[in-house]
Amino acid sequence: MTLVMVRAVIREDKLMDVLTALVSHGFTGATVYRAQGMGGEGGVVSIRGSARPVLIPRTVVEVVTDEKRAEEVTKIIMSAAKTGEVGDGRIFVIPMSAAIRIRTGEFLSE
Amino acid sequence: MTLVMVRAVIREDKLMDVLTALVSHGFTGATVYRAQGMGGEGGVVSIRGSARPVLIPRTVVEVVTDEKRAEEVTKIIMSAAKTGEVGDGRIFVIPMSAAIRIRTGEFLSE
Amino acid sequence: MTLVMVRAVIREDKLMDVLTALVSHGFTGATVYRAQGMGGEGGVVSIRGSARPVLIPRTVVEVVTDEKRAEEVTKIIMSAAKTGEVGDGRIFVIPMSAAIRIRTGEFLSE
Amino acid sequence: MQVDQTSTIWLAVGGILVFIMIPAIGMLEAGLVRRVNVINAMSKGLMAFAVFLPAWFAVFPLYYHGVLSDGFYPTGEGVGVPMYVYGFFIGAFGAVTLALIGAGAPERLKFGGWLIFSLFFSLVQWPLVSSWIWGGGFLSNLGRLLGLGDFGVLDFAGGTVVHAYAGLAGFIITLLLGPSLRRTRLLTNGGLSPLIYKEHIEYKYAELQYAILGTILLYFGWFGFNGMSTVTVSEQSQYSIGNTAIAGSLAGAITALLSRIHEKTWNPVAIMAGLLGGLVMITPLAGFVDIWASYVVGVLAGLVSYYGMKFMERYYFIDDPVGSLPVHGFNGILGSALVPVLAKPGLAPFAGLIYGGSPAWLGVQLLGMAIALSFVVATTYVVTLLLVKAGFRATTEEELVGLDVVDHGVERP
Amino acid sequence: MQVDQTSTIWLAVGGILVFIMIPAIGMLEAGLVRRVNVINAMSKGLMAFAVFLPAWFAVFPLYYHGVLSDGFYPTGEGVGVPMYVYGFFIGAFGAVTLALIGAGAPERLKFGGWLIFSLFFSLVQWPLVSSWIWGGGFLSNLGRLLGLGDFGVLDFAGGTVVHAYAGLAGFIITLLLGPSLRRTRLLTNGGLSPLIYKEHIEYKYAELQYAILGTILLYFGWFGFNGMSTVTVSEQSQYSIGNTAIAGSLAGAITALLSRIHEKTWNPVAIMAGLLGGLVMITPLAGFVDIWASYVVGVLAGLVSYYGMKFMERYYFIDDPVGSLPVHGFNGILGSALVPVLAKPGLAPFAGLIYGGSPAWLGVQLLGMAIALSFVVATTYVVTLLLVKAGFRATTEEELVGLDVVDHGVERP
Amino acid sequence: MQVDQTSTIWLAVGGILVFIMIPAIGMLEAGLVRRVNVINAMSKGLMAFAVFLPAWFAVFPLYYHGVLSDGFYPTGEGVGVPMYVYGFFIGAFGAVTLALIGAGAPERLKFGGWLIFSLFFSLVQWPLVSSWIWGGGFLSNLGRLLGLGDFGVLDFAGGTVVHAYAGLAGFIITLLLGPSLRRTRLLTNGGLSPLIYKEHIEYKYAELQYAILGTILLYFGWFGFNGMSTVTVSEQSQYSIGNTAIAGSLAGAITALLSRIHEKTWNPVAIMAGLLGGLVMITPLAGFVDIWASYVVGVLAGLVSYYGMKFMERYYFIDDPVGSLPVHGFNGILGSALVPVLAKPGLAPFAGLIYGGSPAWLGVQLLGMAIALSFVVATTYVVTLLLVKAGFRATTEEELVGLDVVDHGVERP
Ligand SMILES: Nc1ncnc2c1ncn2[C@@H]1O[C@H](COP(=O)(O)OP(=O)(O)O)[C@@H](O)[C@H]1O
Ligand SMILES: Nc1ncnc2c1ncn2[C@@H]1O[C@H](COP(=O)(O)OP(=O)(O)O)[C@@H](O)[C@H]1O
Ligand SMILES: Nc1ncnc2c1ncn2[C@@H]1O[C@H](COP(=O)(O)OP(=O)(O)O)[C@@H](O)[C@H]1O
Repeated sequence: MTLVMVRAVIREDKLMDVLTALVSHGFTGATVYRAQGMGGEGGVVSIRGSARPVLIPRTVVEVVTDEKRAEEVTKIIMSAAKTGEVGDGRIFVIPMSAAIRIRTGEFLSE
Repeated sequence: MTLVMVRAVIREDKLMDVLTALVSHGFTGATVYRAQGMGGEGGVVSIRGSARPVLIPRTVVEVVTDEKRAEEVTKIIMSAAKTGEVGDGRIFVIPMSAAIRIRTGEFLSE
Repeated sequence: MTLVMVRAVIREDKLMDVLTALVSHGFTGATVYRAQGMGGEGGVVSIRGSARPVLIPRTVVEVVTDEKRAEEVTKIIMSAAKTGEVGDGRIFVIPMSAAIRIRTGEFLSE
Repeated sequence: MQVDQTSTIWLAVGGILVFIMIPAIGMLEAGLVRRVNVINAMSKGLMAFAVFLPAWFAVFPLYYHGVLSDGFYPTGEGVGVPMYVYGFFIGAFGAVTLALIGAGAPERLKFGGWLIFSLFFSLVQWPLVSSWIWGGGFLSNLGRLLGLGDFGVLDFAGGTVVHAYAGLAGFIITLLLGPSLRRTRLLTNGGLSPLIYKEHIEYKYAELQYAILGTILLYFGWFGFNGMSTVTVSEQSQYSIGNTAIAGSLAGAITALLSRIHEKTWNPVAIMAGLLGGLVMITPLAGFVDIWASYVVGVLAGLVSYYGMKFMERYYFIDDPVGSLPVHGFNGILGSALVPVLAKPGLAPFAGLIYGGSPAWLGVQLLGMAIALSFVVATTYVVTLLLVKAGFRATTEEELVGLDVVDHGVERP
Repeated sequence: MQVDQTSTIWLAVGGILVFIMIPAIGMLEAGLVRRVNVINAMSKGLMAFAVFLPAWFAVFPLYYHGVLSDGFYPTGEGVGVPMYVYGFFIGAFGAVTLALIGAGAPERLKFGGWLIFSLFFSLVQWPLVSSWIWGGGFLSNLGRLLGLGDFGVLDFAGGTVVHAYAGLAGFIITLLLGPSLRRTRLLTNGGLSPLIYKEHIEYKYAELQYAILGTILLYFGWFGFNGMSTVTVSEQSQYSIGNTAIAGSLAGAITALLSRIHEKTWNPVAIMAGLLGGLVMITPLAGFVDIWASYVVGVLAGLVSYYGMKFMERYYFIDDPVGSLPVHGFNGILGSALVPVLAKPGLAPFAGLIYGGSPAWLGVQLLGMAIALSFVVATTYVVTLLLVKAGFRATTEEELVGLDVVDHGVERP
Repeated sequence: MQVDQTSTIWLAVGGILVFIMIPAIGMLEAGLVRRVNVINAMSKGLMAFAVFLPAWFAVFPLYYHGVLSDGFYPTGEGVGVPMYVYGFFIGAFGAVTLALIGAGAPERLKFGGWLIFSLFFSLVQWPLVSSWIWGGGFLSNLGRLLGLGDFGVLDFAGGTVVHAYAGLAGFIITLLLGPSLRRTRLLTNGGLSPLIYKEHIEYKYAELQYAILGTILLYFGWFGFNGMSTVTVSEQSQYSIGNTAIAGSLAGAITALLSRIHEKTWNPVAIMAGLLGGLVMITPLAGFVDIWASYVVGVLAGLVSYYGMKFMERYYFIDDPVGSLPVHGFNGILGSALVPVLAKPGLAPFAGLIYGGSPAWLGVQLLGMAIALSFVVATTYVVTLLLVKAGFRATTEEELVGLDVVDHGVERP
């Protein structure tokens, strides 16, 4: 089975909602990063004539899952992270070639 | 159209230059991470006989774009992030299978 | 030669061990992120009736290398990061399409 | 004239304690603003005394000649406190007032503009207003001027001269600067667009610990502020100190409780607002009232501080993240108004209403406060208007990026 | 009675210095606990005085009538310190004790429960116990009561009344709360499972700087704590101050050295434990002993603090990350026990053993300490048990998430 | 001899205020060094008193017998300050000097080596040099020894004995340690290679807030440092306090302005350098000069501090991120040299040049300063050389990783 990495750039204060939604659907694994985002209109201001991008606090949630369940993960994240306002973020899906559990060395397929 | 993720590991103080360059070429979206890098010679020191890697502050800029424009993005980042000194960093290009805007649910192709 | 990104989610206090092991095997480049992980059982607690995921401090080590050496990298990381306890982390391998050194513009194949 | 050694120690130590409150206000502000304005807040704390003190030492003898004689502040027959020790003590109160005004209008006034206001404040506004009450000026004789007896405006340690003053001046400035982006959008019911979200999220008290440190240093210094405003060491000193210890603490306990009741959490910001609000309200009263009164004040100040802050939060056009108007303004005014009510004969020169005192005093006190504070409001309004006209209001862009970068070139990772 | 001005200044300044120690203990705790409990620790520091002081001012005249007369604390013939200045000075010691107990039982007691304990402590426990020794109570007359001469329990500035008290009470609470998750697992030889690993890694002293700041403010305040416990300014003052300067410093130097020897590193936590441990051990002795004795105490306290902490670390069921039991408990008890040994005639009312004093004093002292501390242990036990029963022990989940979120709604990024 | 109570309070409180400056210097350093040396900087602040005070109390009576008599520091006829109170006051100045030297040579001297230097400093160097000027030693009698009249080296509160001393000693150490990696590369025109880039980027004042906190505590303590160096409470006290308030503040305002002019930003590091530089320059003068002189000194110190720092930055081989040489060295020397110029008769024992005083005093003062400072430079040079030889210079690797890990085992996330 092929694995993919679902990588969602979300609002910082939606993190707990997203994780809780994932867990309640049986996805108990995820890795979370603090990041900053630039995006859409409004992300650039000009200070003394020169453009300066404004970075907005973001959280990135990374869930590795098999290809078939990727859509489900995407939907869970979308419904939990959505406010309907500009800046809700993006979800990126990246193909992977392997995933290994360090503790056991087993290759994971989900 | 296929999307790729252009992931550049750059010097921390080149961030604003890189982002400004991207914006001025019409790439207004990006996600930014603080990271630390080990690389090239000089990254390892020995403390009391045992090797200890020295981590250098880095910033990672991630731009998702379609495959055709990836080269353009790469060039923009390169010219903005370059000092010519060892340690300028790397750009990695990663194929993606999908990108979704959380707010609207639309699949993005650029 | 195809490149891959080996991305290991490890315990925070295993970082130096992993990096030192990599270096001693000739892999001198890596990028490191602070992250937080949710995983396995025990990652969710309930506060006043509602589930709340508990995030655990993690470090992510990212090593880009060619496909053939990926297994070696994986093994090095695994043996350095392993404690045998639940929570040792995961290693993800992601295919890449290109890697460029900013300083020189050269395309890297290892 | 001979040096009164114990009074001189008392006022020197008092001034030193009050001194640390000045930069502490910068710390307090730093803990309550966006992370990108932390260094700006702390820098304002430093500049409050850097600008005020040199100006003050040069001009105060002109404004305060009413209470100085022969190089001394006369505290009794033939003895006194050397003039510049007295000047240092009073001057520290002035710099505190300036720092408080700054904290009441954070994040949107550019540093140069703030320094210009600071100069006006230091050379003219505060020396003048404070001298009316503390320097033998007309408000201290208002009763006689109006033929209402010996009564004058009494303000033990600065309920009006410092706190109501700062609360109102900060309010005027913050009003004229207009609300921050976040507030504006809330005002117009705009949503969480990226930029406003950025502001919103960065108010998450990322460095709340500095506010706690600021509060600690403020309470510590307040024992000099109130405690040593007795000038001489006497029985009165036990009231100025004891009441300060009680009122601030009790008000903090009250707001803690109120936050638990209303927010289901022991909100540290509410606790700090209570501690400081209680200290503010007892300030004009500290040496004039009996110990029991500080319990009344503590409870009152707890209520005023908590509900005052909640009340202000509704008015999006007032952008006062530090709670300067409710904590300093409301409590300062109410405390000052209570002086002619609670003052105990023997401690204060006149008896308060509850001790059968004359209502005329209350009239004089309220009128005097109104005169002083109207002057503060009017002049602050004019100066701020000029500053805004002159372009010292940060632009939306500058506001977003934060004054640390814009004004100080500091970008913390 | 007339106001003794210099004594009043001395005690007022002393009380102010001791005051800053109260929230400083919250800072110290904040630097030594998990990052998710930092705001909780600092909030406990604020509430220690917010709860204690209003309670104390209301009740202390009832407990301390033994040393008050006519609204004064009598310090001599016909002169005195106004009652509420004295009350403020002593009260600050009480709030320090409360804060220390809190720091001795961090991270697992919910805030509401802590406030209930605080009320009991403030209204009953500390006023009672401290009055037995400092308020003219029966322990200060124990020798006479037992027919063993004029001897009473002597505690210069709170070796027993503050530090041993706090060390033991904190120990009882921490014991009844049971160890944290991390300790439990170590206890049962469980491994680094995700949750325990989280606790483990978050103890990495991410914000150690606050502990250093807390230590600085504590040492600073301790000069009021010990130094000004002479009440009057006299030759004795040079011992209370000098001994404090020496013993704390020397003990810190000793623990620094011990950490270098045993851990191959100049461990800052060990340095702080030494500094504070030295200050604790000299506390009951400071004004009673000659300068040379502070060198003995400094060395002893360095050894007790360092090996005491290492010793405690083995007992996983005692979860005391701040080192309250070894630093405050052990040093407080040993220092108090040394009073009848090292006391110098002329400085103390009786001669210590090494100056040919009577062993009866030692007996009285030890018996009195045992009585006071047993009472503290017993009552703390009962109250804590009730609190645990009432559900104020944080659940494993709450503990993991941290009290900042659970109790205060603060989540720092 | 009788205890002079007010002087004793004055010096005790003064010593306590100076005490807090010692660790505050560690805070200041922590905010200006690389993030990986923060705990090291703060630990040096703690060890400065942990090492100095026990050593000092043991030896100062030997060095300072010239001003002690009968267990007292004689301040007048038949009255005095108890010896160990005086010793505590002076000793705190010594520990400040030691902490300042440490801050002048940060990040490259291993902790063990620093402690060895500290011992030499505490037992020999500072007691000796300071006693020459403050302990009745030969420099205080230099005029008489040279047949140039009664003149001696006068240093009100430590322009030479503390600040010039520390500035020069730190400079010598930093010079002998050699520049840090970053400086070396800048020196040799090397580029931004990974390792040097790491150093470079970590100097971004990630924790500048600690420097601000350090500055606040330093200014606060300086009122004890200068203010209470009058020993007795007298008219002179208003100058020692007033001048301190003015000179530091004004210099800070000046450097703020200069940074705005030259750097287009209100640079907080420049503001702090100004505040501290002004305090340094007024230190030797504070109680000897009239109020107007502090305005002159404030302006001068602002210029010296700002341009001094900019000037030093050019010389890459001097690695002084805290600005110790320009701020403490330059201002300390200039301030001390101004004593025989600005001293006002009545305040100082002799008249300064502008009051028609004798040029001989200036000669004596400059010669005395030269003697004292040469001795400091020479002995510091020898001891540091031995330490470097003994391997206490951190290796490039250790420097890179940072002393927090290398010396203290602390790695903050
Ligand atoms: N092309 C891109 N590459 C990488 N990250 C992006 C890109 N575009 C947007 N992002 C990330 O998504 C976040 C939200 O995007 P934004 O355009 O502001 O919102 P929306 O998708 O709702 O229009 C950004 O803050 C940024 O972190
Ligand atoms: N193999 C690799 N995998 C992941 N990241 C790398 C790798 N090699 C280098 N990097 C990242 O690129 C940064 C710069 O690399 P370095 O070798 O120092 O510079 P240069 O590419 O100029 O020689 C490193 O700090 C590291 O973050
Ligand atoms: N499906 C997943 N997607 C992304 N990251 C994961 C996933 N599962 C686990 N992880 C990461 O790996 C870490 C370790 O996983 P965990 O299940 O706790 O341990 P183990 O693999 O030993 O059972 C987690 O903290 C998380 O960061």
